[in-house]
Amino acid sequence: MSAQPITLIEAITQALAYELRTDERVVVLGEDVGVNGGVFRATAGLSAVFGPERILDTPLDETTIAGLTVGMASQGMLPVAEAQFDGFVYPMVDFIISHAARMRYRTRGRLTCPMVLRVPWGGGIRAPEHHSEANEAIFTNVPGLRVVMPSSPQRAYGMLLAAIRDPDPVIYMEPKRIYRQYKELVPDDGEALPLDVCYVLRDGSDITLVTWGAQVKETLEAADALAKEGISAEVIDVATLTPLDFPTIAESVKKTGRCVIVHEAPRTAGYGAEIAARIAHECLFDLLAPVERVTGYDTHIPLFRLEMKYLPSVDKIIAAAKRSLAYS
Amino acid sequence: MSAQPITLIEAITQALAYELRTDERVVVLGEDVGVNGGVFRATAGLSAVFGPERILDTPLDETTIAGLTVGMASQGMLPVAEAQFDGFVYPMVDFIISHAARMRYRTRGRLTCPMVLRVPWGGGIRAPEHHSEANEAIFTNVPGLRVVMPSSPQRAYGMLLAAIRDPDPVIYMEPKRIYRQYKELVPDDGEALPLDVCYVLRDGSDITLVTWGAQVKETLEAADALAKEGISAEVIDVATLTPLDFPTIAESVKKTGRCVIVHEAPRTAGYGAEIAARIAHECLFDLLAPVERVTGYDTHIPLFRLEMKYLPSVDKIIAAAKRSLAYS
Amino acid sequence: MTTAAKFEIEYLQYLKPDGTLNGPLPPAVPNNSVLVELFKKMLFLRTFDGKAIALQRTGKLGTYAACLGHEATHIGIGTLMQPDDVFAPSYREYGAQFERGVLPRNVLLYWGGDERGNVFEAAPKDYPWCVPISTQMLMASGAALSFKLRQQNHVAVAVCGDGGSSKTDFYAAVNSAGAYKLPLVLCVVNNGWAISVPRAAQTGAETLAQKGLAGGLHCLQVDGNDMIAVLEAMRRALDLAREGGGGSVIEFMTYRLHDHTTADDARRYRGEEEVKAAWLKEPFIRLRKYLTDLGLWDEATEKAWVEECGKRVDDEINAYLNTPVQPVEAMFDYLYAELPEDLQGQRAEALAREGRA
Amino acid sequence: MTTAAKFEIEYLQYLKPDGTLNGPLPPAVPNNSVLVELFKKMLFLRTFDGKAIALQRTGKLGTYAACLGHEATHIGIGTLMQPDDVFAPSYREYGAQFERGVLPRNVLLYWGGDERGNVFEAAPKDYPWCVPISTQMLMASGAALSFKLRQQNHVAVAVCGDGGSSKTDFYAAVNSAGAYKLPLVLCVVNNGWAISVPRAAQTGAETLAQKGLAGGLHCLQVDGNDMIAVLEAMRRALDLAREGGGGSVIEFMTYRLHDHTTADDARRYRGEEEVKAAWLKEPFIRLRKYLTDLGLWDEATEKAWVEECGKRVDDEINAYLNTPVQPVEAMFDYLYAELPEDLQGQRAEALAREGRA
Ligand SMILES: Cc1ncc(C[n+]2csc(CCOP(=O)(O)OP(=O)(O)O)c2C)c(N)n1
Ligand SMILES: Cc1ncc(C[n+]2csc(CCOP(=O)(O)OP(=O)(O)O)c2C)c(N)n1
Ligand SMILES: [Mg+2]
Ligand SMILES: [Mg+2]
Repeated sequence: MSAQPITLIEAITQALAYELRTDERVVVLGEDVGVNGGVFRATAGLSAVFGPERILDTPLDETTIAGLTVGMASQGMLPVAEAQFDGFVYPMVDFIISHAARMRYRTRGRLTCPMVLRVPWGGGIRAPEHHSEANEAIFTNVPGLRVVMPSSPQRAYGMLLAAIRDPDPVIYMEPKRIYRQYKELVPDDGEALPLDVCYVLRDGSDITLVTWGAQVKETLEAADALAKEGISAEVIDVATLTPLDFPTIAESVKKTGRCVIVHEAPRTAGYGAEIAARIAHECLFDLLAPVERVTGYDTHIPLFRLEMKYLPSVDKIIAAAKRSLAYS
Repeated sequence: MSAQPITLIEAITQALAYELRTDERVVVLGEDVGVNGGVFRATAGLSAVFGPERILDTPLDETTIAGLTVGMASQGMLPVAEAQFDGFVYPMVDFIISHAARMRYRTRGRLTCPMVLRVPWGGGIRAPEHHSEANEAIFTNVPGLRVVMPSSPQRAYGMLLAAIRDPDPVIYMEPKRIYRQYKELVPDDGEALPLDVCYVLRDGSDITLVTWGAQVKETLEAADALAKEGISAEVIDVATLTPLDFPTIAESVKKTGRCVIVHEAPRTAGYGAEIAARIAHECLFDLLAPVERVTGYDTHIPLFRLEMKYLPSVDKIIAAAKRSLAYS
Repeated sequence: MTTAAKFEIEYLQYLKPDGTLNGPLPPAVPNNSVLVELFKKMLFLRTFDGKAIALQRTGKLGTYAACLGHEATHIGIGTLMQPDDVFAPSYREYGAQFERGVLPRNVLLYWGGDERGNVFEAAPKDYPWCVPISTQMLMASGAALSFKLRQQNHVAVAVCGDGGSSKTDFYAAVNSAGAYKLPLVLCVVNNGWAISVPRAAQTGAETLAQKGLAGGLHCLQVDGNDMIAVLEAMRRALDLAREGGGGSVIEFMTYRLHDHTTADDARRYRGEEEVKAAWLKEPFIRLRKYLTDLGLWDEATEKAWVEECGKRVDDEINAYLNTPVQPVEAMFDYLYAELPEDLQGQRAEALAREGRA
Repeated sequence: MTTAAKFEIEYLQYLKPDGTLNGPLPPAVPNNSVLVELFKKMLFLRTFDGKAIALQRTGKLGTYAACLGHEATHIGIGTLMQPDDVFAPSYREYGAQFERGVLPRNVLLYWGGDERGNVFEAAPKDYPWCVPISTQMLMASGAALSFKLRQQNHVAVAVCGDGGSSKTDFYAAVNSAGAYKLPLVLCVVNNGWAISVPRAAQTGAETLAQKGLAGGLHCLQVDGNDMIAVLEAMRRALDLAREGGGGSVIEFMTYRLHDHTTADDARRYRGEEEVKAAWLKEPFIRLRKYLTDLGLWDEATEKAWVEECGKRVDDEINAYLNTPVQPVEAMFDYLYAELPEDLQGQRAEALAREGRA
């Protein structure tokens, strides 16, 4: 029981510690995760408690991290690997797609790949190049994976426990911009959360705002602002991108008839497209207005002098909601 | 002038030869592209004509191919790299995303990356594992790239010329199942085709069928079958996935009010989602029926004993069209 | 000149191409009768290989990668491993896999387009065939790391080709094995060719064995057509690994006598002379001569045994041909431990298309 | 024992930590006055570095990677290169870049969050700073390949760290440089640490130089705090490359005296003793002593020069601080040669949001 409220990143550390304590098959690996406790401090203190045989610093190579992780997982360990930043997952993509996602499928269940890849994700922290990517679409078209993204300390804890316990590979993306945004009470009770539900964070009846990751913050703020104008917005945190809990979204859109999807990645072929496509299929006749997407532009996220102009903002979300509401 | 009709893959060879002849900055590189002429024979005969300094066999490493290609392109050469099969592009993803797509952006135009990556793409040829992937979604969310896929000998020729001449990186995906499906007259006149248009292959008024790559074949066949039942289907070959020529699709959907998107990749977050999302935004009030997607299942493409059951088929397309037409 | 470091790479050969010994038998070969058993296995493997090629030619098998010429290397790699060790093949090392209990029908199912080929009942932890070149080397390093962390006394053995030794994943395996001092044996089967690309075009290194130096591993080059040298090399590397001495890179010098696969035509890119010369050094001739000279083998024995091999292989082929195609839902049923809600509709649709809703 | 191959790696040091020579000056240093010029450059670099750190501490710069302690290595790498050669840095080698004509304001703009930092007017073909570790090594190999194919007499020089030498891209550079015998110099700046991971944890190899053996490259280990050794190593490698002798891996032994970047706190993972010891071997002390003993340098000269450096750096800082932020459309205008139709709406929207429709 953590008596004190903790941040999202502290919830991650807490979840890692819990699983390390209760399941000896769990190991943590990555660059600087050991004595240094990770560049974001997600593994702070773990090496001192669990030792260098459970918390492994790796050589500086993401291919190596991915390959070792898949190799260990297929031999019955439960590795939790860290990509130091989102921009460095690309060398891991081959092992994730060609092996992690297919091990069970290829061997008809003989070997499996119960691994977690933790990826600090997204922009807005004034970081150098390649440290601010919203690249979840690299993984969402890949069968055999689960791609999840918590957006609160409680969900970070419960979903990480679930990810580690899940018998299949999970890509666990961490909205680094909100690592330390606020604190919540997160009992260290080992209770996992499901990996296949979208969360309705705020009930509303006029319009549905769908988002995930760091943009949950802006979206909730936009809903607050809209409420002041008498507009009741429902806010959904997708939380698990794949496999998707579409019924929760459908139910909301059927109720409100309007939907704004908010995400940080570039628009074209971003994951928002999938949600919009499903709406166009499942909820077409319930729609009162076109499905809006508020996203990053179809450009690279700029270096930090301009990056806030790239990201979705409260303003942009409100404007999209109003465009939607203008249809009657 | 090729007096004889040629296949899609012969059109690729013809385009490569044309550019090698007319622009000394062009080089071809990849595994087995030299004396062997490529495992699909796309580079057959080129080494004999242009020599091993223009047609380079590489060491067996896709990271190497991608890195050398970006390195050469940034120094003013026009490299055309081959990934031997779709399943082997993953180690190239880092260089494509982190460098090729960003070189111009990052240096404010000082360095550029005029390269082409040729990727034999897709299933249905009874090949071994990893030789049948429809993984265009790996690239479609990446700004700064062009992702194209020709589906006829003429388009293969004209679009490859355009891709090589384009001052930015182009991912040129080749539907290998139709490499030798039929022949067309393809004059070797050096005329490039645009890289930003969708092709209306067949006019129709009742429903729009949108597809790309090898599925163009099944989609046209489905349109034929529908015609026999008095249903007039318009067929669009997307051809350039990104940046997308959406107006051509929108115009058609506004006319027909119905749309079936057909693609080989898994459904969830496949590129069809983007097209459906745009329709849900731009054409919502023109739609008479939900937007249908006929796609691969959300599983890996099975080994070949089962693969045809995985792929979209004429039957599946017809069924989807009829589901759409059932709405009135 | 001040020297920062010095290295020397050993070459092993015991049985010369003419079937006579270079010197005394090494520790890996306690007596000649083990060689008789191994020679019989080589004959079985070659029989299997030939029949698989024939099966492909008649359309009853998909693309197949022959192992013609690699028999001593492949069998020698597998035979000294312990059951609890883990083997990570590329796509060609049936000889090693048969030593691990993988059945010929598995090989046929795999190349016949059926995932069940990868269900190895007798080697439940071994890796499946691995198409993305050399990724198996790095996965094996991960397996070795799990042995080390769990303090298990097992060794991971992985195989790639000369081409595969150019792959970055191979280097990652070397690097990580050295960094963690892992019980890992990286076998590079240098058969001269990577499809059409000759060994010389892959790298400027004099030997492929020396790539191990990049990670501080033990390096050894051996005559891969000499079963005795192969066994001794594996013995040394396995012992070292098991005793905590870390990883090895062994380069096995052999030759790919067949096309790359049945989809390839090697005449496009290599001369007949080279292949002819290679046939003089292949592994059967020398071992047959050696055993015959010792009176441990003769023509009649060989004839009878090859006949027996033919029968055994035919049984396996029949088992393969009689295996019914998997039902369509197999696509869904091995994707996740439990099929997610979101995919159940697709599975139902697939069943419905077969009238099995 | 039959030997397949043998190797020896040389270690270069001329100027000892105590400021005296080991032996005669090598060909790279024709006379001592060139060393005076280089020492002045080292002082400029250290002045710049200190002021950049200070700028970051006051919030006027983003994260910054200091080069404290690397001055001899960095400047020595850049100074013998020809203008038409191509340099591929990681993110720390400002000393080499200044030799190539890159301006201090470029460095500040880059770490200040502005892409225009990468516009190197005097080095138009050099690679920009490269964050994805060691990918620059392989791009440089591609550059070297284009020199070779175009029969240009240029050399590509790339730098990574000790950590970077574990990266698969580094090995790919070694492999391809060997396979094609490319004019490539791969510089590994071994400063003991990759953020918190010590050199010993990266690899089991005795030296990082020997990684070049994996590709048949020339290998050399040098004292990277000895400007003379750095120059001689670069001279040899550049000459070899230019004469068609192929690529090299040079390991420069130095030490990272600062935190990894301003975002790091090295006290978390390394002891003070080690850092103290390193300060005794850093590159300024020995070169200052050497030049002073020769009567080529004195305290007053140093004081005046450092003051001058301060002024020059301040001018650059002001140039940086006075550079206005790019307009929002810069996001779109350097993405493609011409903005595709499909993106024009987004660009217009971005402008409209600023009231500039
Ligand atoms: C990553 C990847 N790239 C390309 C291929 C296609 N391919 C299959 S085998 C092969 C050559 C392998 O040569 P080598 O490693 O020497 O092994 P050998 O086949 O000679 O045993 C190639 C290029 C592949 N399977 N995987
Ligand atoms: C692919 C990749 N992974 C991780 C990082 C994060 N990172 C930045 S610098 C660094 C350590 C580099 O160490 P080294 O190569 O020794 O160079 P040094 O900083 O010591 O000069 C790491 C891990 C990165 N930039 N790129
Ligand atoms: Mg080979
Ligand atoms: Mg370092």
